[in-house]
Amino acid sequence: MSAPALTRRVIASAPVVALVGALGLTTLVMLVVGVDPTLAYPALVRGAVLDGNLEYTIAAFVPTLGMALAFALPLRAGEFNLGGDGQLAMGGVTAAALALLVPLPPGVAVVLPLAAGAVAGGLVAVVAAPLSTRLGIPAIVSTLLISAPAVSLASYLVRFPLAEPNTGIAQTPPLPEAAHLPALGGSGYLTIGLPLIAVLTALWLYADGRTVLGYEIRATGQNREFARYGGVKVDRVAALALAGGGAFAGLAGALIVLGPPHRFVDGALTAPGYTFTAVAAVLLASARPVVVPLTVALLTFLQVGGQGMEREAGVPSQLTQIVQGLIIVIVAVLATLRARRPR
Amino acid sequence: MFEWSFLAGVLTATAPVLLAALGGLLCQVAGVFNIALEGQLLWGAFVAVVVSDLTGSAWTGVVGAVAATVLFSALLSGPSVALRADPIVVAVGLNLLALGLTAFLMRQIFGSGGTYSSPDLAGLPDLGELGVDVPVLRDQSPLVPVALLLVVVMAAWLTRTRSGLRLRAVGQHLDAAQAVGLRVSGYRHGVTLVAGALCGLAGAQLSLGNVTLFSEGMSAGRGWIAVVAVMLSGVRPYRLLLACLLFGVAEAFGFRLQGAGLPQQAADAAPYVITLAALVLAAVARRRRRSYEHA
Amino acid sequence: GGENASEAEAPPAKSIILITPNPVGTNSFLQLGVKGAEAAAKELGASFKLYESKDPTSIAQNVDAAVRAKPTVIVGISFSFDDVFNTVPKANPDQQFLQVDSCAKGQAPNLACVSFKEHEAAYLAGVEAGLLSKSGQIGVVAALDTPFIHRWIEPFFAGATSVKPDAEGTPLYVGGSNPFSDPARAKSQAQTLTGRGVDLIAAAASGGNPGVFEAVAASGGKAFGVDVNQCALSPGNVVDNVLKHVDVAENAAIKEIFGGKTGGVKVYGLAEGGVGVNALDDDLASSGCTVAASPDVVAKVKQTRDDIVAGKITVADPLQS
Amino acid sequence: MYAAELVGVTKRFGPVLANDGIDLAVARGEVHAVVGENGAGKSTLMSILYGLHRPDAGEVRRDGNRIVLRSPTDAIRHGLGMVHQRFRLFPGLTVAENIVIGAEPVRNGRLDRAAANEAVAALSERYGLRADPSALVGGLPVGVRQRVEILRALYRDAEVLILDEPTAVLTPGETDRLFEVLRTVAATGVSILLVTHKLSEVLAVGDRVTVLRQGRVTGRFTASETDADELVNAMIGRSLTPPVPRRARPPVGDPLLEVRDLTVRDADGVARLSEVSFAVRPGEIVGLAGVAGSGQRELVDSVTGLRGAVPGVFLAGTPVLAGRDPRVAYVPEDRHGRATAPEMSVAENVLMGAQRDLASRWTLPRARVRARARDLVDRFSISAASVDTPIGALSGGNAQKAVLARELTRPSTVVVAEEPTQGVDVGVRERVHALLRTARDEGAAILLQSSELSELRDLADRILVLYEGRVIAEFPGDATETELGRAMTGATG
Ligand SMILES: Nc1ncnc2c1ncn2[C@@H]1O[C@H](COP(=O)(O)OP(=O)(O)OP(=O)(O)O)[C@@H](O)[C@H]1O
Ligand SMILES: Nc1ncnc2c1ncn2[C@@H]1O[C@H](COP(=O)(O)OP(=O)(O)OP(=O)(O)O)[C@@H](O)[C@H]1O
Ligand SMILES: [Mg+2]
Ligand SMILES: [Mg+2]
Repeated sequence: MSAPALTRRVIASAPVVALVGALGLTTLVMLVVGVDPTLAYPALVRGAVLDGNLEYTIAAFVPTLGMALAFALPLRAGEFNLGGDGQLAMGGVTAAALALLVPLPPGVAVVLPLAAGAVAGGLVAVVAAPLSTRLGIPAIVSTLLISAPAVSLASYLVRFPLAEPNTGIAQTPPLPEAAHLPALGGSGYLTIGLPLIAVLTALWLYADGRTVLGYEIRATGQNREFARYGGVKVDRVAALALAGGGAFAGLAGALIVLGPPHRFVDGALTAPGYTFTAVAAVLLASARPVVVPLTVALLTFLQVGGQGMEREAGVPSQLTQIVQGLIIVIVAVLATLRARRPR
Repeated sequence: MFEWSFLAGVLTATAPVLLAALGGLLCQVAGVFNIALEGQLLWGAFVAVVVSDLTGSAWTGVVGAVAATVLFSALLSGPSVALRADPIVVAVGLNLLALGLTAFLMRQIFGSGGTYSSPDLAGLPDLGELGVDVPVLRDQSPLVPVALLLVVVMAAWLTRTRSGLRLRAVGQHLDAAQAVGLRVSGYRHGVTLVAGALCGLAGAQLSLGNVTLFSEGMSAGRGWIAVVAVMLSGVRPYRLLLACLLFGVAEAFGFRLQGAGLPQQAADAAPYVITLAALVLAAVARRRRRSYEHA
Repeated sequence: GGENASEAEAPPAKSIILITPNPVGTNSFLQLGVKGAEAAAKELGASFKLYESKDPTSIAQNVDAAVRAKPTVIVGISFSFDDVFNTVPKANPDQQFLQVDSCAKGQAPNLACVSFKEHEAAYLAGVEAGLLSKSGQIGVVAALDTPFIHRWIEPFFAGATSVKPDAEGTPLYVGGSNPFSDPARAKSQAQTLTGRGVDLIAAAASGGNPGVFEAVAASGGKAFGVDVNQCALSPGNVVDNVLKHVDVAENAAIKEIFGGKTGGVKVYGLAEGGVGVNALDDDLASSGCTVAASPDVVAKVKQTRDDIVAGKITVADPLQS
Repeated sequence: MYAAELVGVTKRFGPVLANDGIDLAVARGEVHAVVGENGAGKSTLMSILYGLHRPDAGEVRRDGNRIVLRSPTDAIRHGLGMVHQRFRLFPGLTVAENIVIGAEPVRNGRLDRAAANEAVAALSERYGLRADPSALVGGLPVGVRQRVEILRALYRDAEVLILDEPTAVLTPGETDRLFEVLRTVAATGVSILLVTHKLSEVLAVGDRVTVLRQGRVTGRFTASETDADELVNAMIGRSLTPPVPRRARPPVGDPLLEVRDLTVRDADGVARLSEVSFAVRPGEIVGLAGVAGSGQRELVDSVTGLRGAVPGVFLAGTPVLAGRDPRVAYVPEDRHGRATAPEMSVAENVLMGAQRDLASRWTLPRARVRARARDLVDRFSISAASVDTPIGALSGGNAQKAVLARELTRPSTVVVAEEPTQGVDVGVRERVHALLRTARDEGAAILLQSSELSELRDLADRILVLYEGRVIAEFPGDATETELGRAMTGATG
């Protein structure tokens, strides 16, 4: 493809059109309520990437990408995993418990809690599989319903058995030094979490497109009866996809807990809303897995930048949520317009 | 340990969920999977408070909420019915939009985030003040009996009337409905907008009936519970009522659990655990029943 | 502000940045924090900026942004800053910090702390509840079951049993997905309590408090407010409030830092006048609180306050157990 | 004057010219058959007449007057009715509700159920189309559902009734009954347009025949004055090669597929198959006949392993494997539901089942997947834009060829084929039959289930008749359709 043709395709691609459309509408909202866009947008950009804020954007990018995989992987098998919060919290609390209660040698002290967090998240998610395949309760509902008690359980564990004594807040004591995620460079926020999640994302992309399992997952998602007829063990594949998704969520939880401030603070995992930002990012990528990291980056940028915009320009950061909502609606519309255009 | 206050608590917890779920049910009947109830509920609650605060009249607030939420639901019906966009994706976007928009506008209009309440804000009257002297209803807003009445109305409408029949037909088989000359998208637009109106009522009940204030994210998952109730109902209004009551009982029961010394987290989890258990039991029973029918 | 127009070209050398752990909204505690810092800024001729955090993650981000802005002092409210203020002040020894309502563990010399003995005030409210309760059943509706919130619960019950030994206390927590501003759930919790015969409820549910007031209004019971005078929010239904004069204490601490006195911990209890109840105030009559109608209760409260100040009564701090 | 006319109708879908200046006229009370290959444009033409598509050029006339059809509603108003191949019925509504919907009797603002039931009963009586007005449609057999569709059109006063491949889903008995009904209906003055692939039907029930090929009319015949050869010539531009004479030599060797005392119960414990026993030897085609619901689906699912490891099924002497036994090639009847994933590419569809063989360890090289698909597309002359096109975009016949390509190239010695030529034109049908014969000649054991008795007679060495889960009769391959038809209704001896 020639360079101009490529440029044209990028410009006309759904995420770009949606972003432009949403920004247009948002600017309109700003003007209506009397916010100066020429102050707000630069503040947004500064808040996300300049003034040393980039490390926060990256720090938020890592768990959001993890949660995006947690949603995208089961989605390929046709299962909606909306229970990311519960998987995230259980992954986090499991990692914290292991790091606190079991003395481990350096290296292992990081790897084992991460692995345990992934397993815990996977276990929480996989419960939805038999409910869906045996009892016909859609995963979109069961994962959501299981998520709330899982968050409560994590919260209970942090509040009572794992609680730090004599403090006002429900949190675990700080994790031992050995369990801290190794930092990259000077900043405490830029940890090996970033390369780790990048490698896992690449692995997933590869598995999705170029492996037998990826093929079987996609076939299951496209037409379950077809896959079953073809000899794919669809119940197992669906369970595997959900478990895999849950494992990514659990890992994301563990990464948050092992990163600064190196402890499980009740609510700190779920309050930033990684789960639904991730869902939005995946939907935004409209089922093209390669695009997922980009859409995650875009939404994280908006979210973190929104804080800066609020600090500097006094524009409530919720404005960025409006942008996100609009982007998703516009992408959904574009997807159908594209499908209906004659091939 | 039966008490009137327990029953009243159940009704209070049930009412907004039920109103939103009725909207969801209507959409489901017509084959529109509406998971934007959460956002619409929140938006309705917000507009109700804004209008009531501006006009000093709770009923104007209710009307405003209904109108504004109908408009909001047009953002669902437009893309998903007219342009055939995936309703699930659109709804996810709208839920986010509602969250951002209410929090943003709240700061613009009331000058602060968090919670807004004020003596100027008129709440819905209690039925007691209107002369109703039934123990469970005395402290409820007039929208509570309205919600219960709507269940009866909707059940009758769906089974007894021409438009009810056509609506069910649209939901069962889109192409077939088109083939017999029904204006399919008209019905689907219609139910989505009516669902918006019902969510507006639900929101008003939440912010002007259950309490008299607005706080960020105050829908707090009630719209999702409504979605689950719709799934549990098998699109039958009376079963929907049961499902919503189940949730109300579970929530009220959770509060009692705390009183009995269980941790707060157990109370938080109770409604979800009970609802999930109900879903599982219903699914198992459905399997059983099928085997009896064949035997 | 408009009065600083002349300073517009040269930004004021003196400035205050206040960071909250949550959106301020109608959270009366945070509102007090803002009020105190704003007042100090005005009196000192300093500029004032407010950074509202959304969640624990954004706190660190806001603190870093504040450090980059290099104000005279960075104020953080609540225990949510314990972790950040444990490290950031040490890394920025030239920057002054103030933590209100808690104190980070390894306190750096450039971190000043102000904290409160809210349990002493809660005890006084408990005394009022014990004297006023007819059923002998009292309760608390609190936002979340966190250790800190217990400072309002156990002392409240202890105060009540000190005057009515068979008084029974039940705490309920709002919980759910929005614990600090879910008035609907708070109201349901309060109704659960009133349904069991509880006639006096202390509200410690932040944004949920109005829900508690609505519930007691309907049941004929009464409630206690928190942090500020909330009697006017629901006239005739609020007995008294567990006050915490965050604004006053914060204002004083900021002025000290501006005056060059950095670091240190200041604890405000009944003795220092940093906490209290409206019954102790001179303007009780105009406060709208119903306790004003019971002079004997007011007298007993004053007596108890004096005993606490004098050390004759020690109120146990649940956080130290 | 004609009841309905299509004059110079042209319709384009992107590059495809589906209808190219077609003229078609139907007289009052006439049964007019429309035949043609897959993709010839029959459904498109009928859709235009029913207001589902708008023509790019040309016009529609009713009783000589030009009419404009923007939607089915317009068509209904002009006395047109259509019965679609895939039924357009509401499973959760009753027969009466399904029939009256769109023109419901109403009293006092309420739906008048009694009036609806009465009207339906009267209509059933008049045309001899029996159906219980208050039964739920979801539980009815296919034949009855089709009656409901026809009743619906008649209830709406259709004077021109369009049926698109109405017999594709019917058993021979049901087909006969349908034709009786069509004659009765036509006798009342209703004109009938009948789209079908089955030439015997055209000759049996049609008055006149119009043949389409590549969007144009290539022949107009009077049914009584033509024969199948002439029609086929018009349809595909050549004659069919005469069927290969049946081999006299009986198949030899140990059975590759053996079913012994197979009893299958559904989830509720009801027997769907009872003590079924038979064997298929290498080089043999065994036909399976029976009215719908006689246990064919259960038998096929048992033999392929999709029902789990049921006791009593043996492949080359060893029990069948649960899940899907890779030793069986299986061509399912449900093309979009089971045989393909319509939105996946042709390459990924023909890959199914071979993915593990093509992989080296975990990876599945795309180049290898595509190359294999291209090879199959060539060998089975599947016409597809590329192997990356979604298979759902292929015509029915080409999709079916792709399924056969996938299954017949499996390293399997047992082949199960379910309605392998349903909805495909005579050309494709001929090709499918040739492929099955070749497989047989190469030593495969083939189990062929078909509701088309002529197909069974053409191919099978023996025909088993299933009735209520039992094999109640076995016939030689040249049994008459009358014999078979009787057995299928349970009449033994
Ligand atoms: N909606 C559509 N969009 C694009 N192409 C279409 C569409 N409908 C039909 N076609 C194409 O138009 C041509 C005629 O299709 P049509 O369905 O009318 O054929 P048919 O004669 O009914 O075939 P069959 O015997 O398989 O039913 C085919 O090439 C088909 O692929
Ligand atoms: N190339 C194509 N692109 C898009 N859609 C197509 C194409 N070809 C066919 N279709 C659509 O797919 C439908 C199914 O095609 P097919 O010809 O296999 O079915 P059919 O036998 O004509 O259906 P029926 O007999 O029920 O009318 C067509 O009616 C048409 O709408
Ligand atoms: Mg066709
Ligand atoms: Mg066809």
